[in-house]
Amino acid sequence: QEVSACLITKTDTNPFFVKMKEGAEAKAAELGITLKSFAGRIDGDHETQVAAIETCIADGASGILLTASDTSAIVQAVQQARDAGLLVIALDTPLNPIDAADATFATDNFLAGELIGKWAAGKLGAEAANARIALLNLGISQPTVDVLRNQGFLQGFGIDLADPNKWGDETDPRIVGHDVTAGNEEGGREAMENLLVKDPSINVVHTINEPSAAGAYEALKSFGRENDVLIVSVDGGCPGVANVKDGVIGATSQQYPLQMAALGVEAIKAWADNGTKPEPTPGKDFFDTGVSLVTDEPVEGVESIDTAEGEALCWG
Amino acid sequence: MQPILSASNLCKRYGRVTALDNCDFELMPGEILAVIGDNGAGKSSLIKALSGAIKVDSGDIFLDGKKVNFSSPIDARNAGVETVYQTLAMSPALSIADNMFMGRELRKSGFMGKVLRQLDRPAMERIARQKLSDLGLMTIQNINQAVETLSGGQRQGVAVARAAAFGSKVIILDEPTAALGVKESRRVLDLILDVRARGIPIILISHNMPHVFEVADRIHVHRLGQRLCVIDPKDYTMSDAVAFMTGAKAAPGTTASAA
Amino acid sequence: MQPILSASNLCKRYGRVTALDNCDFELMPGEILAVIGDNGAGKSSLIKALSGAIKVDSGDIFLDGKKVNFSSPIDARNAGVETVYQTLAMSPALSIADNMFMGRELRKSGFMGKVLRQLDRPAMERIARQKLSDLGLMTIQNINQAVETLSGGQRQGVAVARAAAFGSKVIILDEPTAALGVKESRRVLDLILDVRARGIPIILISHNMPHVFEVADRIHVHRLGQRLCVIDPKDYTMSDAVAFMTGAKAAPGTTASAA
Amino acid sequence: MSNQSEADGGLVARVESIASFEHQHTMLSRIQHALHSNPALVPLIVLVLSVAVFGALLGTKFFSSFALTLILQQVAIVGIVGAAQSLVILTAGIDLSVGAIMVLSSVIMGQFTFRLGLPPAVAVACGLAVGTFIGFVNGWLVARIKLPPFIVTLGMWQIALASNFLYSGNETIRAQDIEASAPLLQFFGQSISVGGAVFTYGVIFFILLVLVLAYILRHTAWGRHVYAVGDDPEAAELSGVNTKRILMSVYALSGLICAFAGWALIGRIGSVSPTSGQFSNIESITAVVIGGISLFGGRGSILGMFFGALIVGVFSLGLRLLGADAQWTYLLIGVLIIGAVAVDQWIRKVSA
Amino acid sequence: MSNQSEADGGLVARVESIASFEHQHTMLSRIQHALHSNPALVPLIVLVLSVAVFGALLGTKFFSSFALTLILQQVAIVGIVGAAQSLVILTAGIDLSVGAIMVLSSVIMGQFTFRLGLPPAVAVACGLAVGTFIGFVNGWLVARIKLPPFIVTLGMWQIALASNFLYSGNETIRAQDIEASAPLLQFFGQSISVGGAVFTYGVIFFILLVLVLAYILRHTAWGRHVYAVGDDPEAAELSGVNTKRILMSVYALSGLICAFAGWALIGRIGSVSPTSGQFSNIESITAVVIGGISLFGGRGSILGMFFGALIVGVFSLGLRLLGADAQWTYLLIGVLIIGAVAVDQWIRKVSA
Ligand SMILES: Nc1ncnc2c1ncn2[C@@H]1O[C@H](COP(=O)(O)OP(=O)(O)OP(=O)(O)O)[C@@H](O)[C@H]1O
Ligand SMILES: Nc1ncnc2c1ncn2[C@@H]1O[C@H](COP(=O)(O)OP(=O)(O)OP(=O)(O)O)[C@@H](O)[C@H]1O
Ligand SMILES: [Mg+2]
Ligand SMILES: [Mg+2]
Repeated sequence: QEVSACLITKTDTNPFFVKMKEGAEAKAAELGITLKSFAGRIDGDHETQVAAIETCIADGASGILLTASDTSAIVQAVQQARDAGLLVIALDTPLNPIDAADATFATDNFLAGELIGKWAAGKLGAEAANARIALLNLGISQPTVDVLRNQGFLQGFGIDLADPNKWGDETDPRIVGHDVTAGNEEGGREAMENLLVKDPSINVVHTINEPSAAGAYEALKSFGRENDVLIVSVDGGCPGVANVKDGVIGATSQQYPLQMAALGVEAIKAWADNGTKPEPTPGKDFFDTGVSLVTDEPVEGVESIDTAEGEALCWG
Repeated sequence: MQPILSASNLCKRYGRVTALDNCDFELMPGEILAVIGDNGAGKSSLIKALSGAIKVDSGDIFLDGKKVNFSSPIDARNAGVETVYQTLAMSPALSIADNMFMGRELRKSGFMGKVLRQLDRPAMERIARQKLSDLGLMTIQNINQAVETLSGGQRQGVAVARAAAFGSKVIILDEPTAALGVKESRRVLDLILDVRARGIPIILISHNMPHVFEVADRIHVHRLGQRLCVIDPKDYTMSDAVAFMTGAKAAPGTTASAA
Repeated sequence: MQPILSASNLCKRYGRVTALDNCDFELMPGEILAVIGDNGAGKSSLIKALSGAIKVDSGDIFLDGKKVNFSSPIDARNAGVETVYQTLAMSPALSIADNMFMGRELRKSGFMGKVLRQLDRPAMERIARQKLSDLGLMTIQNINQAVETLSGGQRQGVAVARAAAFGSKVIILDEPTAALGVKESRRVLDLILDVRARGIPIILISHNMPHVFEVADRIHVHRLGQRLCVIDPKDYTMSDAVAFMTGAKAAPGTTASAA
Repeated sequence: MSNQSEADGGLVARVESIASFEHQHTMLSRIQHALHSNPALVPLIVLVLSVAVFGALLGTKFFSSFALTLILQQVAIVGIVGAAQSLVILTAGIDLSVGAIMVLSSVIMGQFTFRLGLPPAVAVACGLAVGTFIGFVNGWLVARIKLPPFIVTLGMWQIALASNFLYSGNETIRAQDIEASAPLLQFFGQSISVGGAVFTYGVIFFILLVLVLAYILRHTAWGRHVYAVGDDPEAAELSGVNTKRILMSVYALSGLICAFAGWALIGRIGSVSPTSGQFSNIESITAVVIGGISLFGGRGSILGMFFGALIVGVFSLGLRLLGADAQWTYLLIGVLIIGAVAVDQWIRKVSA
Repeated sequence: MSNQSEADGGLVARVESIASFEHQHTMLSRIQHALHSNPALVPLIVLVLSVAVFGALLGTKFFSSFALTLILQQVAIVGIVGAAQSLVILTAGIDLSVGAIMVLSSVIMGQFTFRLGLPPAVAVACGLAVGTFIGFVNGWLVARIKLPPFIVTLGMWQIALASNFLYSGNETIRAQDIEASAPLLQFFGQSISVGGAVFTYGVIFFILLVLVLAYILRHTAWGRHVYAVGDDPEAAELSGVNTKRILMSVYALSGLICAFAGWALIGRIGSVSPTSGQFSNIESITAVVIGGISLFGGRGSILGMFFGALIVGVFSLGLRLLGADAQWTYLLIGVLIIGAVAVDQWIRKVSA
């Protein structure tokens, strides 16, 4: 009997999910599984994801790989799929509650943020106490990853988080301001410009992903500040790693979407063949696919890999 | 006798154009008052002011001797003043029947009408067809036709039929026969006389002097945004009236201005 | 003599309504041909067909004896056939001058006009004002006024002035005086006679029998989408013409149908 | 009296029969006429054809009562919002704030229950009231201050959406919690099954709403006035329609319907999520326009919108089941939007 | 001859003077008249006022040549797209595909250079050609097949965006690579500084484009025809305008301008990114409508759009500098969009 699986990502325009899809397709081809992919239109579009889950049920798929746009809102649809006998695996982002999915293969986004926060603090050394920080986030709807990376960064940098479930409520005077970028270059540039006019003394920039970091860099360049500001980011895509190498970005946290997707497809195959479910990483309630800090300027006390290694592992 | 509808010192400016310039107006009960004047003299502006369709800059309007302040054509209609505008004021995509009953639709009796507020379409269509036949608008083939598919003259006929059917105190007609054929025009004139016979006074704006002289009891001559004079058609010829209105002759009761 | 513009067997249906029903038509060089008929008889449809504004379902149109197939009013205009439609066809937000020169704007000479294609506004305004004055439309205060701010009659005057200024072979006027005042109507009639004196034939649709009988060389009587007959105004009275057009009398050349 | 009467003399013996032309009553001309006079018929035909095509391509996977009723469930929210949008568009307006009103209302229903501890029924009533109020403000600005609807609702969209994020603190209320303590919020998520067909209360509400609005628009004075206002507001005003009142009531009703959509949304996704409905405005407008309602107002029927919403639903599900990937699906839906309207236009042309 | 002449007898001695009323030429009435006849003046006033207010509140941080030219840089892309949008809206259309055409063109310029290895100049030409072609297809569907512009461009939006993602493989071309091997692509990113003021070539292009279009719309026959088509297409057709050709040329030109916007976009963000410009359509429409161009066509001026775009830019930056956070900025921009247009409406009313 033919086994089919579904991959549902937040969007299919972010290179991260594009890579994830490629990884899943490669694995599916290898295992002889039919894979159909679906995606929301923008980050936060969970209704299209619900429709996709329903489509998979109607289509008689064996399992679903899901990166949820709204980790709570999707739960009911996921339950419906599980009731219909499908294996649901959360990729990249755990559901809320995490056991709403049969298994979770994820990057720890909070950890990813924490790594770059620690690195930035370490890089500045004593100056960290007087840092001027700009935070370039994803969108005003504050999707889960957005919050996790932002808060992780602040925690790593040593800033009190107030409510860790949202960004923007911190009162630390080192924070110059928040702005939103939609996760692309254009938004990154405009947000950076706004914050620079507000306070030209900014010297640390946290960006939600590498495209917005590239945009922020263009803005800094036009202000003549590209050499004295630290930019940190998350993702680890090949252009991002190249940007780290070129000194555009100081450090980035690398994730492994190809691996997540491949593992997910294997798990569905196993479920279809003999009904076994994957096991979480010992000591955690999900299977951690790992995250590593990529930088050519390692700092004391933060484990990192260099860009050569990063380029070998990068995804797109 | 007290005028049924009157106005004094109406002024209305559009940007740099003065449409009404201290204009007075009087309509007596039961009469047909024609308003004549050159194109752009301000006749339409005058009746729009009287029927609440535009707000004047200054001046007062009196209905039955009481000062009124119509803020919209609905107010005027509710007070019994019914108007056919030069632009006809019809909704092109709606049917003839819908247009005739716009704003005073008939509802079914009983539950359907009271609770579900359902329109009584058959009745509205019947009455609409009746009114159009009275005007001799026989070429209208389908009462549910959208107004936009009617010929110019047919549209005008529908508008006149609407006013005649519903006016209770004053009926104002702005060039009601401009686009009508000979037969249809005659019907409208007959209808105007009918309406007067019912005791309802009429204001008739027209460029057609034979029509005006045929039906009017008095003629209000409008020139440059003002009432130039009011004449009795029995005392003057058409030629005189035209001469007054174009400024060729001095109007009676004014000092001479042109040869 | 060969007709300058003729048509045979034109048919046009709108949904369930038949507007033209095997209609024939002939316009002779240098004549004024009046077209009369009831509202909705299909007069406007006929001239729209002749001027390329609608596509007929069947039938042929000949200009100077050659079969033509106007696919748009532009084609007709380029062939020298200029039309004033009943709806006037003006762009309300544009100025009088813009409207008069729509589609045949004057460009400045030299670099500004040839390369930058700049319009020669002063010239267009001057000519527009001239044409309007010829028609006696004196109440228009500002040639750059938007057409939507003109009174109904003023608008019609602008449309007629446009056609008269540019028609070279045939001028078609669909009720050109419907909204015009006495003075302005007289000007239009004078203008029609002027145009004929220049040798250009005119098709005049009108409901105003005195006007028709005053200027027309021949009268095309339209009824129920067809040409009922063509009469000479010198041989018949107005009363006869109206009787033909309303079906009260049998038309000459047809077998008797009504008493 | 005057010489005019000279011409009128010819009228004495006039024939008073009603003018009549011959009519051909062929089958084809009847169909054409039906298509012409029922604007909703064309989208219905497109819908039936597309169901047939996908049914043929996909077999029972698509052509089952389960899948077909699933489409209804998937379009119900957009369809309810589309009903609100239809009303506004019929008045020649446009409402970009529909999605924002919907999600803000649902957030209020949820947060009033869970944060303020109000009884669910009261919270729902508050949500409906807020939706109506926002709609009313839109209507007031459009009717009284005479601002263009596009601008008013564009501004209101941003205002309502930002308020939604600010008020909710970007917090999703979980389905389990709602189920446990305020099942009323999920009311529209309950369903009845007949065979394989599943009708959620949300779907039933959607269908009833369309029928009721179709009745109101066609058979009440208010409905005719809505058309008249959209057709030519000046003429409507002159011929005795209180255009301001009509506009304000239309926008307020639109707000109320959107608030109901917000309630139905909770039923559909189980939880209360402030990130919902970001494309509701564009999707509802798509449904309205595919359904044959003119964006210039005054023309079209709400049943057309119903079919329009279903057409989009059928294409989305059908293409997904065919395995088209998301971008290809968007591309094809783009092509099909244009195609559907081109077919519509073509049929109308034939029948004109 | 006939009795009509009886009435005409009165005309013999008619006075042929031009009718004239007295005019009051007060200062106020002159201002009112100026406002009335120059639709771009009102947004200009709103713009000046808002700059003044933010300048007063924020001092030199905002009111410096640097910050003010930064606003120009921030609005240049939306403004260029807005110029395209203005043309389409003047014909009573709407172009939802502007953003998608822009980003697809920029991706083509980038990918043709880097993937196909074409010389940058050729790749740019190809990008411009593709943009023009898509615009032309829009125009063809609108003019020839007579589909509603909203639907055509809604479909085209999805088609172009999906093609963009499919063709680019969601691959970003990095600024550093472009700088190294195809600096022509970043042409519009270069800048000249005068004092603190920074004018990128993109900004200069934007300003020139607006001036040229303003000239064309006002002083050429084509421009007057664009207005006529938007005003009343039927009347325009009857009075001798080739409406089809005008529509097609407008949409094609709009496509070309969007392609230029795509080129300018590369200059602004340095890289070629397929995820850019997602909100360009809504933002450009906002600029157009705040600038006083009627969505019903035929009224307004492109200079108004220019000021409209700047108003949005001023508010965005000003609010940020005042310390409003992102969500509050959204909310306030919503309020201010409505407010700006309300002021506009109020001024027009005074002057009517
Ligand atoms: N909305 C408007 N805006 C600007 N000017 C206007 C407006 N309406 C009318 N006018 C001007 O006011 C003057 C009077 O116009 P009005 O329509 O009252 O004339 P009228 O006597 O009815 O002419 P007609 O016999 O041609 O209908 C005209 O000069 C006209 O241009
Ligand atoms: N676009 C249209 N759609 C449907 N029916 C139409 C359309 N245009 C005209 N008709 C119908 O065709 C018939 C002829 O109309 P037409 O306008 O030619 O009459 P007319 O002789 O010019 O009348 P009038 O003297 O009133 O202008 C009328 O019955 C009219 O209802
Ligand atoms: Mg008038
Ligand atoms: Mg006619």
